Amino acid sequence: MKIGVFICHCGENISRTVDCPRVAETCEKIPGVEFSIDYKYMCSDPGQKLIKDAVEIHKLDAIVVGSCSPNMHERTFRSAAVAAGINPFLVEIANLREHCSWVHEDVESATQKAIELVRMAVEKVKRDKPLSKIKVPVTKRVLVIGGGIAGIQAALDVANAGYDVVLVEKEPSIGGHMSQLSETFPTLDCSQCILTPRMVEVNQHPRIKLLTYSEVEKIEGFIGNFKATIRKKARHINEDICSGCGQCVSKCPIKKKAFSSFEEGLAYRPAVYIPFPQAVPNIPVIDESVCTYYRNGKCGMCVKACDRQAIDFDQKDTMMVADVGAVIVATGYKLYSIGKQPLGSKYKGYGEYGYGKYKDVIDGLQFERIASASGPTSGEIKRPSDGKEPKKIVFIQCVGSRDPAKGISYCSKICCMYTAKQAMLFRHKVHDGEAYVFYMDIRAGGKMYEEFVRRAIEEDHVNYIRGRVSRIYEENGKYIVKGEDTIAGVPVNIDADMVVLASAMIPHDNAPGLAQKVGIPYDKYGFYNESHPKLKPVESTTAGVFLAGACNAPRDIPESVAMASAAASKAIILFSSDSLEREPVVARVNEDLCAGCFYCRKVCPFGAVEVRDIKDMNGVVYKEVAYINQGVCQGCGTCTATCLSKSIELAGFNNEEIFAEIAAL
Amino acid sequence: MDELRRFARELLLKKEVAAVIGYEQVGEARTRPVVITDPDECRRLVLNEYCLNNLVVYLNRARIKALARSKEGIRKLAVVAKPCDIRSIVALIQENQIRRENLMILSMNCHGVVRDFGCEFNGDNLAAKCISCNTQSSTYADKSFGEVREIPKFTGKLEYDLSEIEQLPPSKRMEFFREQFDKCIKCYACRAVCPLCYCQRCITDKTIPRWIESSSHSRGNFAWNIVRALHLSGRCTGCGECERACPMDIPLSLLNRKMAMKSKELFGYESGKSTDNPTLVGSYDQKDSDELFM
Amino acid sequence: MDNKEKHIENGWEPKIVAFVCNWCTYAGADLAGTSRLKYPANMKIIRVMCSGAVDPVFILKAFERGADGVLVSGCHPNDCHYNAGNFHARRRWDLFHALLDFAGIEKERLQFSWISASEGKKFADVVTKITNDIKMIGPFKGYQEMNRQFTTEFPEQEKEKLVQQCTEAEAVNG
Amino acid sequence: MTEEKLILKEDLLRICDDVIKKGDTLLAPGKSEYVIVKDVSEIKLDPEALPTKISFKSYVFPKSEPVLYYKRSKNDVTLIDADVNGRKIVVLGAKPCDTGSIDIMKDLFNWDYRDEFFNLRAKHFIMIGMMCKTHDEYCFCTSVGCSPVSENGSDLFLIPLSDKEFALRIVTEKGREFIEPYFRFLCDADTKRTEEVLSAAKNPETAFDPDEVHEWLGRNFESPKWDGIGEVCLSCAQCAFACPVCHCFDIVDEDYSYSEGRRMKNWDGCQFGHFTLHASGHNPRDIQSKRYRQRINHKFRYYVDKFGKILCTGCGRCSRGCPVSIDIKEIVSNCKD
Amino acid sequence: MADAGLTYGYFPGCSQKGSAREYEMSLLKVAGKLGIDLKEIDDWSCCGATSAHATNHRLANALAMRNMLLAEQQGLETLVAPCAACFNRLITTKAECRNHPESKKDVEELLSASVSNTTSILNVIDLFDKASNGLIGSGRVRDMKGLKAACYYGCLLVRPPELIDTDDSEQPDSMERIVKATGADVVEWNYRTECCGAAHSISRRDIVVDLSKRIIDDALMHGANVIIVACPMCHTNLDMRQRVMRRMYPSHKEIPVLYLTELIGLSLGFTESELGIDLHYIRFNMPNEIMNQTAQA
Repeated sequence: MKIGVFICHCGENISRTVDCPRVAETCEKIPGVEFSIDYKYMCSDPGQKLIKDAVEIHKLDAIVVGSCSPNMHERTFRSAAVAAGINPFLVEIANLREHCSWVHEDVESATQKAIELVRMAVEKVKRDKPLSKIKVPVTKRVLVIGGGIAGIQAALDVANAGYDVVLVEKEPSIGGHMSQLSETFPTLDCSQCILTPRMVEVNQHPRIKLLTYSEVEKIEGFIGNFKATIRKKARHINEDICSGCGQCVSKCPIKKKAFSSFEEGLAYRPAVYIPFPQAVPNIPVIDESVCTYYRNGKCGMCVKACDRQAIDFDQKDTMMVADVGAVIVATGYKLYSIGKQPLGSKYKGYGEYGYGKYKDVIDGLQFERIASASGPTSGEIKRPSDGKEPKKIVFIQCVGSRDPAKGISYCSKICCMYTAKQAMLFRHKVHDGEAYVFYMDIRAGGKMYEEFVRRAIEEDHVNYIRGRVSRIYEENGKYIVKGEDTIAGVPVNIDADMVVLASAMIPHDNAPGLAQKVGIPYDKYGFYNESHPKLKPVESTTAGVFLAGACNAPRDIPESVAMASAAASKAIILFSSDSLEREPVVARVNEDLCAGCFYCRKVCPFGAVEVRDIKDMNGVVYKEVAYINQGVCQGCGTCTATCLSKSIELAGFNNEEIFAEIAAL
Repeated sequence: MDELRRFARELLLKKEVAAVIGYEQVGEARTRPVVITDPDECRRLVLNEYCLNNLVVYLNRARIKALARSKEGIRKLAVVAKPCDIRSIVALIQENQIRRENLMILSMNCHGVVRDFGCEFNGDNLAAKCISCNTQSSTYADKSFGEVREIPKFTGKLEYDLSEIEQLPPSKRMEFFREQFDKCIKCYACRAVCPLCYCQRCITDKTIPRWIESSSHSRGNFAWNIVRALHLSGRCTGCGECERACPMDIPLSLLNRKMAMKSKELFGYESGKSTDNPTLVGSYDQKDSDELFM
Repeated sequence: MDNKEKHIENGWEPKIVAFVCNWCTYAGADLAGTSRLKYPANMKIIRVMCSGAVDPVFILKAFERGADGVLVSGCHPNDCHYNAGNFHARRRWDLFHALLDFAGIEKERLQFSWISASEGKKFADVVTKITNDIKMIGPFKGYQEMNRQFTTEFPEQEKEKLVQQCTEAEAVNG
Repeated sequence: MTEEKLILKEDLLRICDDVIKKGDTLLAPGKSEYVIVKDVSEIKLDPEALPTKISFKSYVFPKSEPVLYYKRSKNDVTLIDADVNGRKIVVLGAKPCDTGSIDIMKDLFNWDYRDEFFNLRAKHFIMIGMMCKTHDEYCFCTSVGCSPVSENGSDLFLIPLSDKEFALRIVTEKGREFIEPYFRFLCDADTKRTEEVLSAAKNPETAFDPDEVHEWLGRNFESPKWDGIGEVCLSCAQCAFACPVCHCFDIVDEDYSYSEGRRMKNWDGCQFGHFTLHASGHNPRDIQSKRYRQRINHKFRYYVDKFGKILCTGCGRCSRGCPVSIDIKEIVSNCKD
Repeated sequence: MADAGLTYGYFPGCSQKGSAREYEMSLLKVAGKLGIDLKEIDDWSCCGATSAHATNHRLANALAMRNMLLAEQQGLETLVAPCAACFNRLITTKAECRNHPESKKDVEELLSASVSNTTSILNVIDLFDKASNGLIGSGRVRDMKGLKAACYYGCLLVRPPELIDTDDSEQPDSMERIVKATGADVVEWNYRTECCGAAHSISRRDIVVDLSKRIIDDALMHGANVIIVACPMCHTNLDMRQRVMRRMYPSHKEIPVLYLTELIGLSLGFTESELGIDLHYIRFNMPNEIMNQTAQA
């Protein structure tokens, strides 16, 4: 192998402390070095031409450049090498500026170090192997999991860019929690009014395949090439025939057996139901657990009511497979269960607040339903227990959030704002009502947010008390809220008519289960981890899987929408060419020598290591070995150091190269 | 012993297992591993204080694995294992080398073994690992044989005391280990008998790059013995076979024991305790000590 | 005269190797350069992608090639570019360091640090510290004895040295 | 030329002391190997001791030695020969099953290539053998043509008459040269007593006839008997490295700086799986049974065919030290129909 | 039943020998009957509560650890500390020594002994709820039906939450389970874990009277006819201070306060005087149903 060494003076930046001609001269004697030269500015056009000419004249196979940090000009010199016909990975940079001339003063020792640095690079480049970029084909279709506002936004963005989308929602309708909200902060515009058009758009978009009442069963494959298996749960309604007239719903004799989850348990729904009037798709579902037909085979009122014969009691769950290139996970959140929890539960609950025991102690989403014009009280503020209008409501913030003793230490972020909104709505609707808010801090960081809270306090005269509530108990038909005003330093007792708890946002119970199916990591709460907290906030650590909305952390609507668009654009970037180009710095397993202990699999942060069976002539598996998916590997090399038999090598940093560097010290 | 022979014979007759790996007596104070496939040969099986070998090492040998493999799939292997050997089985299961369902573990209720063949079984000659043993029988096994008797009280003297060596100044420790390692002739008996040294090709046999110099000079010997201990850190189950096999009497288990202590001290980890535990290497805790790091 | 002075008096300069991750410590070292911080020239860096990719045998090899001290440095916990590489590394080093310590290798010979891309100052400080530490305890005799076993002096080397000395003398004399 | 003398143990130790003082190497059986004696008080001279775990082989054929040094320069490689240490080595009290080992190996090291490293060291060996008065279940010297009283390979041979006296036989000219300066310590022999002691030697029972084994091996290359051994053997090289006459070695190049290095000759063992591994990946002795077959054939057939000597001294070290108790005597005894 | 063979170390603490004599009396009686062997640790000393706790952190730790060390040295793996303050001191010290090696070292230096810190600590609720689960039901000779008990935990038995894994610190219910086992009814009420005033009993009687009265009033309001406690301090404040309450609030309605062990003792058939119930300030009258039951028996 013929190696060329090029020592850059970087004007005087290097040559001031490093004797560049001497470095070039000494390095010329290193075995393997065919040509060595120093030059004023190696990165300049003449400098690059010097390299190209030398490659041609001396028939060089590899080059070493002694210059600034590879973070500055590695790309430049690699391009020069490519132009000269050398593989870009046969270029090594000796960092003579940042790591040598700039940090040392003594010319002799700096020069000596420079020589050694170049020597190390020469020894490494001798062992370097030509590498080429890895190409992975891409299926240009996105799977969006979750049909809340984040999922809807992501699906629409991707579809509008011209790519197919499969949107999976586990509930009978898309819309998510946003469809339950009354009005939104800080503008107080009606949530449904802004959401419904988008839901309809999803349903009508030719590029979006909407699968409601469906769940992801498993996802195999890797970036650009996922295969998702989706379970379509039986609705017992033939979707192709149903016109959504709602006759079956009104005829269903089961009236008071099942609570409506859309109404957060504040109202009943029939056995055959449409979750809410604006549901998309507007097709009912039969709830087997309460339907009379499924109990004793009788009834069939709905069948009679349906003039299109759309009721199908025999319908079964069906499985379908979708090939997709990217996955956007937008599974959202649920609220912390505030009631007393059994001993040993992950979260301790707030038994002392009497949620579940006292009907008028409710959570934030329940208040949204009560305040919503389409809700069970048609927007009039009424107590769930007796339907009377409450005159005094206490709102308690941070129920669950920021309370490690109860299992959660994070801030749920949206509660300050929606509590202010709810207190305002109450004051707007009940003019003689009193609203109290117990808060720890008010976190109103957002456009117009602080102003919004000030409005609640100053214009709507909501009483804000800084402090925590220790317990709530019923006395003479009132709810005694015992708390402390930490500013005044006095205990506070408020006899309220109703209490609204702003409970924490937590991931769904099955969030870890879904994460395992998708192959993405999650934190101890079950929120999905982003790949990098600053620079890759919408990427999961699994290549090709992106995150949107509150499944990642508590988020409000604008943030969820922004994140969804970001995730969508990441998917679109991925689809911008037919195959995916990846840096070839990936690990490879020597299958002959792999002993199959799978320590590599345990340490791989990206799930790139797969199990491959090695079979004997009879087709019986006699050995399992590790296989690294080149599309997924990010090239950290942790597996190479963990592998006990050294059967994995990281291209570009293989062990032989590193040993050579060590030897050249 | 008769019960074991009968049971093993039944297993082979009923074709429940492809082979039985056990011990046979060869001479008065010595046994030898034996791989039995013929039911009638089961009369050779013995269980006694001279059953020193850790037979688990055989479970991962290509030849033995081949015995269990047929067109129909994988058949079970029966192995006679002391309760301490079963820890190696657990470790191998954790490392995906063997599967519990392919194994029939025949355990012996153990009351200690001798330190080496040819010694009389008494307190003086008790194997080091038996001195503080508290698992005389195993619940992980499919069946246990023999009765539980008390382990004799150790009355001998160990040649090297770990705590004494720990207390030497570093330079003396390096001197001590260099002297010990210099004896090494690189016969790799330590590797051959170790159930956890199952690599298809040991890194000391790899030439490009040369991980460990194969020469038996001080440097090569030092590297080999340190890397051996390193690769077994958090994995070694303390069967002590390496030290027994060493023809040059290098106190190999000093290193293994030290690393086992460290694994426990730093990470609360004991190798071969349960297949449910994540392995020490290959997992991490965000709370692992940061003490070493500037 | 303390140890350090004694060792330096003999004209000995320690040889130190650092294995650093590409994303944090290497960039931190670059920052030390751009900030023009000064530190001793004894350490040379070998760049790897992640501190999790540094094999303990690399350290033994470095000692075998005459290193008097080794530094391994990566991203701070929770800052790893690859999320968990440094956590795996930390466990590995906890074990390996304990082993080397038991084998009698002074703790100062092998040191570890977390240096982020913004900690140029810390990089310079760490290099200075480890260089001083090694100067204090002197050359790695234990390994050097082993390294010298079965080696020989090449006569050419002498010749080369002579030539070099002559040229240097010429240079001085103008 | 054998000449017999009588020597007191204390006088013998005086001679040893003189050897040490002269700066020559004195080797004597220690706890598990032959050790370099630094002080004569360490010398045991116990005829009842079993053979050490490994023989003195490494002093004539080191476990690792450089054979040459190289240095790469820009377009060239410079070579330097390794310096062979040719110091005199006196082995005191070698077992009869060890004394002959150098002679057996000599043929191999002087067959197609004269191995100067071996020859120079062998030349400087003074072998003082001693009659063996014990044996255990693994000893079988008598089956391979050796015996507890064999003087083969010894330059001088000691026969312990009592705790304090030895009969000293001068076997070779080299032996005479060595002992001549110390003649004043020697008295006249009591040959009758010597003969009595010799005839009372405890010979291990003959276990097999090497000729029959040789013949059987020739016919039974594919015998199923090899399979059973292959299942138990764990492929270490304890047997080969402990053996006084196993002599396989491996040549490796070892860099010790980026441009300099040495070519090393290291012991190798035929039971290692990679011993015969080809660069292509093919391995003619891919399974353990083939490797063990090779070991037995090499010792009792190939070496006999080539050099007329059995490559075994019957010391039993390989069996005694085998971690899985494989007994070579038992296996060779079974080499019959 | 007696062969259940449960042996525990018993750390009485100061109050068991003084103001809460009846607590010890009833505890030992009940334990004896249920086959629980309580071995009083030899040479025990102050648990480190009160003065040491307030003035010298190291001393408080050392005192607590001293008692655990004694238990360890006397071969007792588990230590029962009936007093809530003792219990709290012991678990807190144990946790501190576990989590802070330097504290452990400090304590070891003060005690001149090495500490394994493995003794497990039980309070009386733990003892009857977990350790001797089911014994009360099977040994019961009297059904305490008719008693409407308000179970009062106070502050120290279920706190700090991070060290208590046997019950919920805010909504505990372990005492209720035990009380139900005696046949008594439990009432739902609001002040189960409120402060009784604790050690202010002596220095600021006014505070204590107010705090304790609120507890008593709430229990009464929810229909209780007895308050059950498992802490000597709570008992003092709730029982003794009712006389002052009566003076200060003429409308005050009295309610008897029993130790949990006394209630269990009654259900096991012991008499009031055997259990020391007659030592209380507020007289406890057994409801008629129970009296009749006894008469029949």
